[in-house]
Amino acid sequence: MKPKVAFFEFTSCEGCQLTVLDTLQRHPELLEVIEIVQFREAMSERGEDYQIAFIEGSCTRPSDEAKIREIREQAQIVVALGACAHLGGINAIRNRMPLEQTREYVYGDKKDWFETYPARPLSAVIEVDAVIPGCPIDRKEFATAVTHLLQGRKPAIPDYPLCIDCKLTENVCMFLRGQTCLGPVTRAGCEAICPAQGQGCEGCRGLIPSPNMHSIKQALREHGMTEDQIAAKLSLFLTYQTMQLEGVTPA
Amino acid sequence: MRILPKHLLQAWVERLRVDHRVVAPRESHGQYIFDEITSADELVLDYHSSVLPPKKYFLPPREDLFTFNAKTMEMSPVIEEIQPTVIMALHTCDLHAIQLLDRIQGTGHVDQHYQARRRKTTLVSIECMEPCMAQAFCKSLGTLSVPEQFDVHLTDLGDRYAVDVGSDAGEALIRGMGFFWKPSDADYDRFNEVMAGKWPNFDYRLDCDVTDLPNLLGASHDSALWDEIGERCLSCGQCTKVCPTCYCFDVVDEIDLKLEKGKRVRVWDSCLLEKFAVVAGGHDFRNSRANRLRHRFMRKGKYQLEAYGLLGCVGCGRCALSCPAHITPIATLNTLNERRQASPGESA
Amino acid sequence: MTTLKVDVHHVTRVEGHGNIVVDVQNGVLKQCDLQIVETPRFFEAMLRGRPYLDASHLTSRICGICAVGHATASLRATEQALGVTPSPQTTLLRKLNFHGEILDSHILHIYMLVAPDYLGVGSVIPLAQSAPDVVLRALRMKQLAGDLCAAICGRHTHPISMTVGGFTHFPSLETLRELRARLVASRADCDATIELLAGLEFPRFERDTEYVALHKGEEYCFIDGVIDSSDGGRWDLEDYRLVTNETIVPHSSAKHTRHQRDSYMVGALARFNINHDKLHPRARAAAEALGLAPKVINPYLIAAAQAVEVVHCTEDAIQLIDQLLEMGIRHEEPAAPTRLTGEGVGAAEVPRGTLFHHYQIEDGAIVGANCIIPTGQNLANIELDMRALVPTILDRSQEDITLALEMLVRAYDPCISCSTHMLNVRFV
Amino acid sequence: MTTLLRETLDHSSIYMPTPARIVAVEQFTELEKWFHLELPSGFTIAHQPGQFVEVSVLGIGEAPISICSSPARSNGAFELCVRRVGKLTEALHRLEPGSMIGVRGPFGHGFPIDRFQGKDIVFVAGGLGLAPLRSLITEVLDERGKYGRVALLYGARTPKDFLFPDDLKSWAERGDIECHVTVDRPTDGWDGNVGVITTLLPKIDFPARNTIATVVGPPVMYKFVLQDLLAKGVAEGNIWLSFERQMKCGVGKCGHCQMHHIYTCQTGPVLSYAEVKDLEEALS
Ligand SMILES: Cc1cc2nc3c(=O)[nH]c(=O)nc-3n(C[C@H](O)[C@H](O)[C@H](O)COP(=O)(O)OP(=O)(O)OC[C@H]3O[C@@H](n4cnc5c(N)ncnc54)[C@H](O)[C@@H]3O)c2cc1C
Ligand code: SF4
Ligand code: SF4
Ligand code: SF4
Repeated sequence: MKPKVAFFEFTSCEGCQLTVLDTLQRHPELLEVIEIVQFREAMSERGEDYQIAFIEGSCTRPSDEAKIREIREQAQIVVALGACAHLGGINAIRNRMPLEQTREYVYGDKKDWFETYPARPLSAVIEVDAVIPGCPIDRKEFATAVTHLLQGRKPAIPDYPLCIDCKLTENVCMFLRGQTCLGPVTRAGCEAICPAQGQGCEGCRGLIPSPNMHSIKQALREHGMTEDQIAAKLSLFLTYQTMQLEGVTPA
Repeated sequence: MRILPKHLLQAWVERLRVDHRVVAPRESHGQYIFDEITSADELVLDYHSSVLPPKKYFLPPREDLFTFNAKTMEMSPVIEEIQPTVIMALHTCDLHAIQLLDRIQGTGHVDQHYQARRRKTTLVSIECMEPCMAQAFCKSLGTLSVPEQFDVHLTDLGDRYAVDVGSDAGEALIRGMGFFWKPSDADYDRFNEVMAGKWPNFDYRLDCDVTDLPNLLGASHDSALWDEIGERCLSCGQCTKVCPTCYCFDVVDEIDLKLEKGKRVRVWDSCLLEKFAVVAGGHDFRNSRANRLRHRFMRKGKYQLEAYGLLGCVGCGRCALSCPAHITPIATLNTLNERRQASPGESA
Repeated sequence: MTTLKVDVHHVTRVEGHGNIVVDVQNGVLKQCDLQIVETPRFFEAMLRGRPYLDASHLTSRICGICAVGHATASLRATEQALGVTPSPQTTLLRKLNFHGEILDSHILHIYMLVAPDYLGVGSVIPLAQSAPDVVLRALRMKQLAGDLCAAICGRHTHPISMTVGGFTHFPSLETLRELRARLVASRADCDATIELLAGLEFPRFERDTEYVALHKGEEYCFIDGVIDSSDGGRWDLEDYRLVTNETIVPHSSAKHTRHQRDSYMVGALARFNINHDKLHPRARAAAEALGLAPKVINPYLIAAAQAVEVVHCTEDAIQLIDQLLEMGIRHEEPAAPTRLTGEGVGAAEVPRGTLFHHYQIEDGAIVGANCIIPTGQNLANIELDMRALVPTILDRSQEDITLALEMLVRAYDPCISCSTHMLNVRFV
Repeated sequence: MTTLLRETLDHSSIYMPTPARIVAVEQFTELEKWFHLELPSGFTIAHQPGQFVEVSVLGIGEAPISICSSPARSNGAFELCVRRVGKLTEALHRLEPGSMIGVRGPFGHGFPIDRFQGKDIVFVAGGLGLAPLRSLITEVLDERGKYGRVALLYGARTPKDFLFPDDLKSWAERGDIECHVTVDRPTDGWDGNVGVITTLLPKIDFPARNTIATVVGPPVMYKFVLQDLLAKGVAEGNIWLSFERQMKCGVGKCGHCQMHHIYTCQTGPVLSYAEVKDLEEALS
């Protein structure tokens, strides 16, 4: 029996679902091993009977919570797809800013026309069984995750830092190139694609389980970053996680 | 000893390329990477150390061990039959490291995957005349000259190289090639002069004698220094990836979406990572950055020596260069030494 | 007299969340809206105070489909603001990269989002069984487009090595040669695509409107240029607001725009109507084969115009690669800013139309940002199309009417999550 | 008969397993299952008690598991007792009789049984530790005459967690082996001992200098059992412990099981207290 799979999205750019579609380019057999019953971005058919739900996107308004819970009720396995669902992603950047101010800055006197609250990862709303990290997700990792699900186990993702991937690919370290990188505290699994492309890691796969935050900040400082720049670097994808580490709640 | 005039170096390498894959350091963003060269004029002999050591040619970062069909249980080993390979311009520290790896992979159960590549590879090393980088401390560890086992070793005499051959495989790269001359007395004089002249260029950087390292580390097991540097360590593992003598690995299975065809792959692992020593039930034998770092240093300066008769560090300095937290063997060992002297008999 | 209620809750096979609501009472069209119900995303607030180098990385996350487009427009805006002049090599690489995205997005739209409607299926999945060669062709073409972007900027969603002033990574000549060979080989797939579209029966529906696209000398313009209108007139990029004139409508979380008429269209068809004579000859031939001649006023034919662009971009990509191969790839440092304070507008013709990024930067930090997204510009036009269409098809079944409306919305390839990134939202 | 290890070497990769068939499975407890395995014809496992094999489920991975059957009775068949804790062991638990798995080994050094002759023996087993010890116990009981007094001290978490219940019963009935069991947490109807395993030690009264103690259990157990054994006067060289470490290869290459200069998978897993007492981390 092929497992029935559904895809959902909340606040996101849909890039992760697009990456799922792209996975088909190398793995057309994906369609032979799972049955996709819902995927609004790519299909009109819609089935409500599914065992595995992949959810992309952060929860950014109270009214989305009910739908997210509904999916949790139905699915045996819920997988957070991508940084928005996993970490709150870039949507959480604004969590450090006073909510009212953000609304007003963007919407002026119409700020009350819409509903919003601080962005949060799926795990802040429901229990999540597995995560496919990244912004966007990595195609290979998605295929591997499906393989693991078919084997009856939860998808395993690396819990070691990116530097490992980076050195396995023999990149010259960004720090030695006079630049900066979040690799030492970021979860590996992307084959260090950013350092390989000449950009320091931005942390899109989230922090490793026990990141040494004061040491990474020290390294960034030594490489010429100001406190503001460090804060910006650590907030692109990591706002929600770092606020949690610091025990700060959104304003 | 033989002599290779410098202007014939490229011709020799071009000749080697006829029946060998030739690997040499290549510049990349200010660092060097060992890579296959496609023409002798790409050859660089004068480089500071490489990002990854040449061990990657024997023990690749990721390597298939065998392929299988999970349904039929058919399995077949993947023993890579590499092309005959020459690695050019190894520094002597890296040569020492390969000697240790050879010993480890050849002890007890022989690792055929390593052997298959190693057998097909001939090493051309080069005498270092200056420290390749500030972090190197080869002189302190006795790796500043060739080890017992080597194939071909070059010493720069100015306009020519002195060429020493240490093995049959090495001899095969030289004999009948026509590029090599018999040395004259002047060559020998020049060689002696160069060799004597190079030593003062290198400093002893370790404050204790290298033979004292196991004692020093043994006495320092409970040193507070481990906690101090453990505070700084990011557990990023770079130090182990770039180390020419690290060889720990993890094994993972990969299988296709139809759950049929797959392979078992080994990937470099690192004892600095959390979970490296976790066992069922969650007990972790090295549960802090401090004691994982300690284990690494113990391996380098004591355990490997006791297990294989060779030190686990060759002083190449790569880990010191890569560490974002500036944790270096020299500073660590010298601090331990200082503290031992300050309070002999007690734990530093 | 007909009474009809259409309520499509979340149009499928489009990017983002939108609803179609139609209310006809006794033959009178009471309501005909495309409601945009996407969550607000606050990008401009998020950009505030961040280092200018973050802007392209952050704004590429507005949309997973046109990530390269956002990054490109963003970089151009920053470069204008900070007085950066990219090298000729950078300009070529960016154009080539951009073609990758156009190809990727158009193939996705034509084959996976639009074609199922015409082939009578709900998605590409049943198609994979009934017409595997069509689906495999689409996947092959998409893969090539993705590989093209990957070679130049690391990956299509979200680009990595594009930065202010240039690139941080360069493709090898060998990679470029391989891509060239694959592009040449994909001409057959391009021809097959044109053939596929030539065989489809597009609904006959016409409504003349204003068409807006970027224009630049003799090239079929995708990056920079000036704003050109089919109704006449040209505007500098800095004056984009004179064209976009954003207004707020209560039923949409995205703003509407209007220029010389009540609405205007941007995107492949608008580009075709305005820049037709600059297409590569093979693309012009393709247009002819499809029976397209400017000005085309049937919005359902956007997909056909996209197919023409697929041919054009494939050919132009080959030419760009030839130029790069001839010049050789230099591993150059990105051009440096000449100042750290300034204001600039960048524009690009992303797959769905003209995209504007407008930044104010002070001491290297972004203090003000505005982005105008193609789908936002098309929304008013889609609604006016819907309002023109519904009365002509009231004799059909509710299902047929619904499908015709969905197909119309889909024809525009709306990118809804983009369109709402920061606009006035009200939920109906 | 050919031994597996020899054959493994001839595979030309020491990492490639030999297929083996599961012939029977028995559920001992909620977490532990007993597997009877059969090697291809012509092969024998030829192990020492205390040795382990690397068990593979292709596509999932590999893990070290002790052989729990006695060498004399093993032949081409052998037994494993597996606790379900993670990916490999979960996959193994899902397999039915008839399924194929892969095995490599046996690896390492087991109990030096030759040195036990004529001695009194105390087996101290905590939880799953009974699995490797069962191999040794059966071997000793099969040649019962060669040894002095023999006792088994066995602790489990609850009465529901006892492994090898049939063996426990038959051993208890034999009369030539003293059996004492204890549980950490009693359940209704349990009238036996309650408490950690060290509470059983006073129950046996062997002359310490002629006693061999073999100890296998979770890491936390070792410290306390050792303290008491040493206090009783059992010689350091007569206390044998089996060490569990993470192992990825079983052949002394992957580095995971290294404690001090020792590769547990090769020099161990069974080592005497005398050998390890000065090795930092061995008993921490
Ligand atoms: C010599 C020897 C003999 C053994 N004999 C037996 C035996 O007879 N029977 C038996 O059942 N077991 C035995 N074991 C233990 C057995 O090898 C392990 O339980 C097994 O490796 C688990 O593999 P797995 O893939 O199922 O679990 P894994 O998925 O590898 O996880 C196993 C457990 O290890 C811990 N762990 C591993 N990795 C991580 C991580 N990344 N993060 C957190 N925790 C982690 C967790 O506690 C987890 O429950 C023996 C071990 C050794 C060394
Ligand atoms: S570039 Fe980043 S990820 Fe790579 S080694 Fe350096 S710090 Fe680690
Ligand atoms: S420990 Fe450091 S200095 Fe020593 S060999 Fe390894 S990388 Fe080189
Ligand atoms: S490189 Fe430095 S920070 Fe990273 S694990 Fe090694 S010692 Fe720790």
